[in-house]
Amino acid sequence: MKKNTKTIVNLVLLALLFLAVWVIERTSSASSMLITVLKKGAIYALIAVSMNLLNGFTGLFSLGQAGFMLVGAYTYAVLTIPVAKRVAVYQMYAGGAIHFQLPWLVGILLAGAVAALFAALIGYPVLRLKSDYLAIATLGFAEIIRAIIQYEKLGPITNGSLLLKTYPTFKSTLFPFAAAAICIGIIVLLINSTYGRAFKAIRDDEIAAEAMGINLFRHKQMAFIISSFFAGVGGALLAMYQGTLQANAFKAAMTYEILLIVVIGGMGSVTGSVLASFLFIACSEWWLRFLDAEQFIGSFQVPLLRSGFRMVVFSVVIMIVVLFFRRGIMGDKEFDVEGISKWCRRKFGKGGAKA
Amino acid sequence: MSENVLHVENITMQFGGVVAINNLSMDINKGEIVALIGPNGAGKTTAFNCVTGVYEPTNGLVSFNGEVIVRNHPSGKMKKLYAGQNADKYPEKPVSHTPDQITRRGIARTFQNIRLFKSQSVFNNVLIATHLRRTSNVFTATFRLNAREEKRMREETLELLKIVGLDGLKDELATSLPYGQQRRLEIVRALATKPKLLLLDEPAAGMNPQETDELGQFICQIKDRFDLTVFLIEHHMNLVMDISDRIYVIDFGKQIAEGTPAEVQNNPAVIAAYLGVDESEEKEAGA
Amino acid sequence: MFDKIFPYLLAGVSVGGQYALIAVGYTMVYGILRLINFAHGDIFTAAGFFMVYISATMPLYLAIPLVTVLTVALGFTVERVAYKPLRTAPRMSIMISAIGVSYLLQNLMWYITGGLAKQYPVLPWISDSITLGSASTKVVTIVTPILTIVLVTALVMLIQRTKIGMAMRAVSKDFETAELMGIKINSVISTTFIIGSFLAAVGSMLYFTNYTTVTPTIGAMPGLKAFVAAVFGGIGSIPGAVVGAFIIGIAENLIRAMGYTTFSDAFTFALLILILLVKPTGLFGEKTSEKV
Amino acid sequence: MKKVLAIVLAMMLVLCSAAMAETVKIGVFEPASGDNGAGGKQEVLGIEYANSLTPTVEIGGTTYDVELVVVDNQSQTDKAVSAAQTLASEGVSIVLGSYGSGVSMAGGDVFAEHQIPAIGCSCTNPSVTLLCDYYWRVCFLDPFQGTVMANFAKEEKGATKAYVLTQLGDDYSTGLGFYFQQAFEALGGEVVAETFNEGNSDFTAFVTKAMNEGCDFMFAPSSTTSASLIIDQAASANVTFPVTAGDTWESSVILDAAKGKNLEVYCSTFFDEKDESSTVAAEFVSGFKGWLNANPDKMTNNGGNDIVAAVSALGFDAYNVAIEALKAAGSTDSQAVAEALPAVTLDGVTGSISFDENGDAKKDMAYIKQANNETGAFDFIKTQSVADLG
Repeated sequence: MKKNTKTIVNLVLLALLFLAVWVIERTSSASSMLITVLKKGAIYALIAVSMNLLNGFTGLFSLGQAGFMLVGAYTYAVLTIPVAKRVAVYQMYAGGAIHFQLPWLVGILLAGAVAALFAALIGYPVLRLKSDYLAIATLGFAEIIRAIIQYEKLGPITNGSLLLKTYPTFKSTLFPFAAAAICIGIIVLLINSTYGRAFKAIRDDEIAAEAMGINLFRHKQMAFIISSFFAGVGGALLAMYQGTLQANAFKAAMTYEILLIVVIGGMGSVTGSVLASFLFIACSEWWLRFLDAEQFIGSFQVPLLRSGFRMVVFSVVIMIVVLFFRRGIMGDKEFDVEGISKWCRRKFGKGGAKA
Repeated sequence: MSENVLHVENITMQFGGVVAINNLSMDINKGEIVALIGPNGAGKTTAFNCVTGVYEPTNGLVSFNGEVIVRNHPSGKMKKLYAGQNADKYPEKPVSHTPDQITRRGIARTFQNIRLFKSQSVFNNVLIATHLRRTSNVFTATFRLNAREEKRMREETLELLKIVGLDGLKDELATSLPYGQQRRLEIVRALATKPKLLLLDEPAAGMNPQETDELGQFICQIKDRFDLTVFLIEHHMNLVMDISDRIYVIDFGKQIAEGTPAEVQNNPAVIAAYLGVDESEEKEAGA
Repeated sequence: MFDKIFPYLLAGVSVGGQYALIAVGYTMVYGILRLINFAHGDIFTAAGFFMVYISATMPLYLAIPLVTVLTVALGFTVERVAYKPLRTAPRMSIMISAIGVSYLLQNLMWYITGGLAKQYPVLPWISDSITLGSASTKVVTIVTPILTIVLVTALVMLIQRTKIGMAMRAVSKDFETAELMGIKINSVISTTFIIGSFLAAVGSMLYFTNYTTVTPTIGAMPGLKAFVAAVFGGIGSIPGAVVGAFIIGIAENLIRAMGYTTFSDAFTFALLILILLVKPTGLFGEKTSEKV
Repeated sequence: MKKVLAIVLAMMLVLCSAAMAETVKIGVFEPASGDNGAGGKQEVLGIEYANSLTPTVEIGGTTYDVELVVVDNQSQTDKAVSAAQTLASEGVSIVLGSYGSGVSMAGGDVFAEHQIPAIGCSCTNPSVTLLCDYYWRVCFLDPFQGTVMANFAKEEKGATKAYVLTQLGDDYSTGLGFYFQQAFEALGGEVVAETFNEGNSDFTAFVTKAMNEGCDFMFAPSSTTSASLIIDQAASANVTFPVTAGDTWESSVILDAAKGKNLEVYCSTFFDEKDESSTVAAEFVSGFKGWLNANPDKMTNNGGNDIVAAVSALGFDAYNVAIEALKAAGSTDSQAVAEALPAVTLDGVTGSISFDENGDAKKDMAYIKQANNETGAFDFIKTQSVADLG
């Protein structure tokens, strides 16, 4: 298949996906769990792909994702709350220090930009560290950012540790899909560009990559900043989805969850991360919910089922994936036309190998 | 007299109390093939690492085409510990570059234990090395505003693969190639950075005599074709004697001989080092 | 002035000692496996819950040893199930496994307790109040640093003087060579986890006597701080971990004394990043370099 | 012939069951786990008890069974969004809860989006109703509660310098602390305010600070999880000033923590089980105690005793308000219920309830109680109303 044809087929598949989402939205009621899963899944897909860009494609074990999402979410919320509502939101800070409202699109872009700016500042010292030291340092930075945002002296801007709300949100499921698709599309373009190849070279062998003239620090920083930009955008979308925002939710546990999504999907697979995000969200919000409620079959109470059991089952499944299916759903393969046709060729004999 | 390409002067590399390279000086001229030989653990790879910026030597100077690329003198803790010579010869501000900066200046290398990009295809392994000479930035590359350059990179890559006869295997995973071809691929990958000086670290390791012969021819062939200077570490003496213009022999980090293959072959110090005649002398040298 | 600072110092020394007992577990595991055992903080929490449930059914003189044994068994099992199969896998995989175990343990504890805080039983004598100069506190505050130093000294002796200690040192220096020399890697690693878990169990008894509420995620923060202490002291070095833990415990309480409580946790991480940048090997760490 | 008969029978069965089992769903949005799990469970008990008394409701001439859909918001704002969505997808007509203001605000947004009215039982932060058009509540607000406690500090305890300790990221705690500070400073007092992080268990530094600063009153509105640590460590440090908080502290967790210690612990709350001035309340108290004693697992959820918590009473009232609203709406459609709700009035257990323009109940009475260090029960100290405050 020629390259152009492949691109076209992939775009057609994407268009079909959008059509399906549109049809689902039209046919099911707005409160259906399916809609919830689709909205949240799309946002998590973007965040997971942004983390995969770092951990899966560049080989940087960073655990700062929640911190950058937090920065993005706060940037968006703080700048887009309507002026009239600020007195009520900043109830303890006399309406806060900001007296303007930006349009939502500007807010989202700034969310990414501010997160990227933070990444640039943080990356400068920490990207010189290796593997687990990098992980723990980025984790630490995320905690520091959270503490700063909750600092009461910054209350007029961030509302301290209290909830932010009344900023513009979205109604249509197509919105997070479109936003995520654009962002993921850009990440895919980046990964397949000469810079993306350099990232993968760094992941495979830092020393060889450096000997081939790839400036390790600059490329790592680039990956870090770009990943954080999209994490920031993802954070803003998550804030829009939730309708309320509080720094407290963006803890290390959130980063771990996203990391596990990336692992389940397969390190180094964009489509893997996307699939895993929807699966993860569907399981945790919907399919496995029944495990949390006491169930009766006749008068027999099904044992073990009560609040919290869902998460136990869930974490056991994750451990099984981590231990026995280390490459995740997709490994480093992609679920696209090329991937499918390769898979078919492997599966159904060598006859078509030359096709 | 042809022009000097690589000039190594009084390099000493000391790890803690261990002196890995001791006051080593070498000169390589344009168009030469020079070999660096010595027993195991003599410090050959360490010398390469000092030249390519992987290690920062404790003392000494390296210049490439007249530009100083490495210069250092013992400082800090090392000042007291230093066991080498010429400690005061390079008092100027130290010069050091990261390996990528040195590659950019035109020195490319291969590795003793093959270091290919394991998850990548043969084609991509070479393509990645063309990244160095890009003119695009991350924005233009992402949004495909560099299509012409991308096309050129791909053509260059294919061209290089054809030279080593790997173009038929370009979509295979690099690590799935046989050992000898992996070595060749590493050399081609280094060529893709458009070097003037090529450092080969044991290119014939693990090859049979026939493969080694072919490799010798291949090295001469690419030297002429790309107008290269070649500096190699090798244990296969036949190969070394066949293709080298000059040879440096080191033992315990010290140069013990230098000259044409014929001169080196008959040098008593070299024979002693390889056969290990006088133990007390070795101990002195190694201390 | 001193009267005002003294209670903070006292609290700092006490909490520092408790961090030290956890930090030793981190630093030993890291020294041998090069793994940040994210689940260590949760093992510490689990020890707390064991005590809550077991002390409800039997007297303390039975409960204390049983809790210790169970905690050690848990640490041992975690290593066997989640880390051993990944011994040849890339480092990132095993670290992800550690995060997974931590996630699993937290969710399991959440499920069993219904997510509610549990009251830790009152251990006799060490829970009593005493007055020291300007401060009133529990006996445990004084006991902790003493016990910590005794235990750690014993551990250092074990590592310096015994055969298994020598094997541990060998493995942490060079994993492969030690294996070639016929050292039973798996039993050395198991011993490491057993010692680490034992200290975590002791640490949890001291910690929860001071802070009497146990919740499923309560170990996460002390766990991370203990890890920072281990890095601060130079990972792999036991005295380093202890010194680091005391410094962090005291510094954190002094920060509170100055009124910057929002930043008491963030401070720990800032300290970590600072030390990683200035002296990446920590106070007592050894330098290693990668072979090319 | 047989087939036709079977079909007819089946259809009748379907019709009958449809007619008999008309149900209306009421969502219960409460924490069953996390920091506020203990309080949330007690609130659910009040709702369940009310449901056991009034299991059906007549809406537009049809009798509906009331089905409670209980979800756990885990005391966390991000989990609350998911829990609220679960309720929305279940198609509930009205929602009750939650214990904790932060989760209520987080859930409120979802309810507003799906146009489901919600009645807060014990969420006292003003923003809950102010920023959400679909939230109402049956309890008083933090500015009032803060003022009550500030007055108590000043008038009853003669305090001049108060130490206010609140939890970062907890809207209830931070808000109430803020209003107390405002009120206390307005009364001429001095305030030292500090915050602690979620999951913090070392409160000795805070207690020490309060003593060093020479404070003579401590106000620490917080979850019961933190509260028991604060009480324990304050007692260990031989604190002499009273340690107080708002409505969350009216819990058996606090009683357990304070028992046997030499420490004065006070809290303000919505209701007192020994207050027999109202017959509705007296009836509720005896009925609820009986119900608890008859159901051992309910008793466990109440903390293992039959003390009636204020939040249970509020849950009871909220349920009855919801029933009235369904009746008034004449429909199970959530939008219709939302439209009917503002006009609903009820003579409830915690006083008469009617809503102001923000959707808040016009409540003007708070009860102050002290944890008895010997009996392990609450002693009623006094009531305070807006009128008393002048």
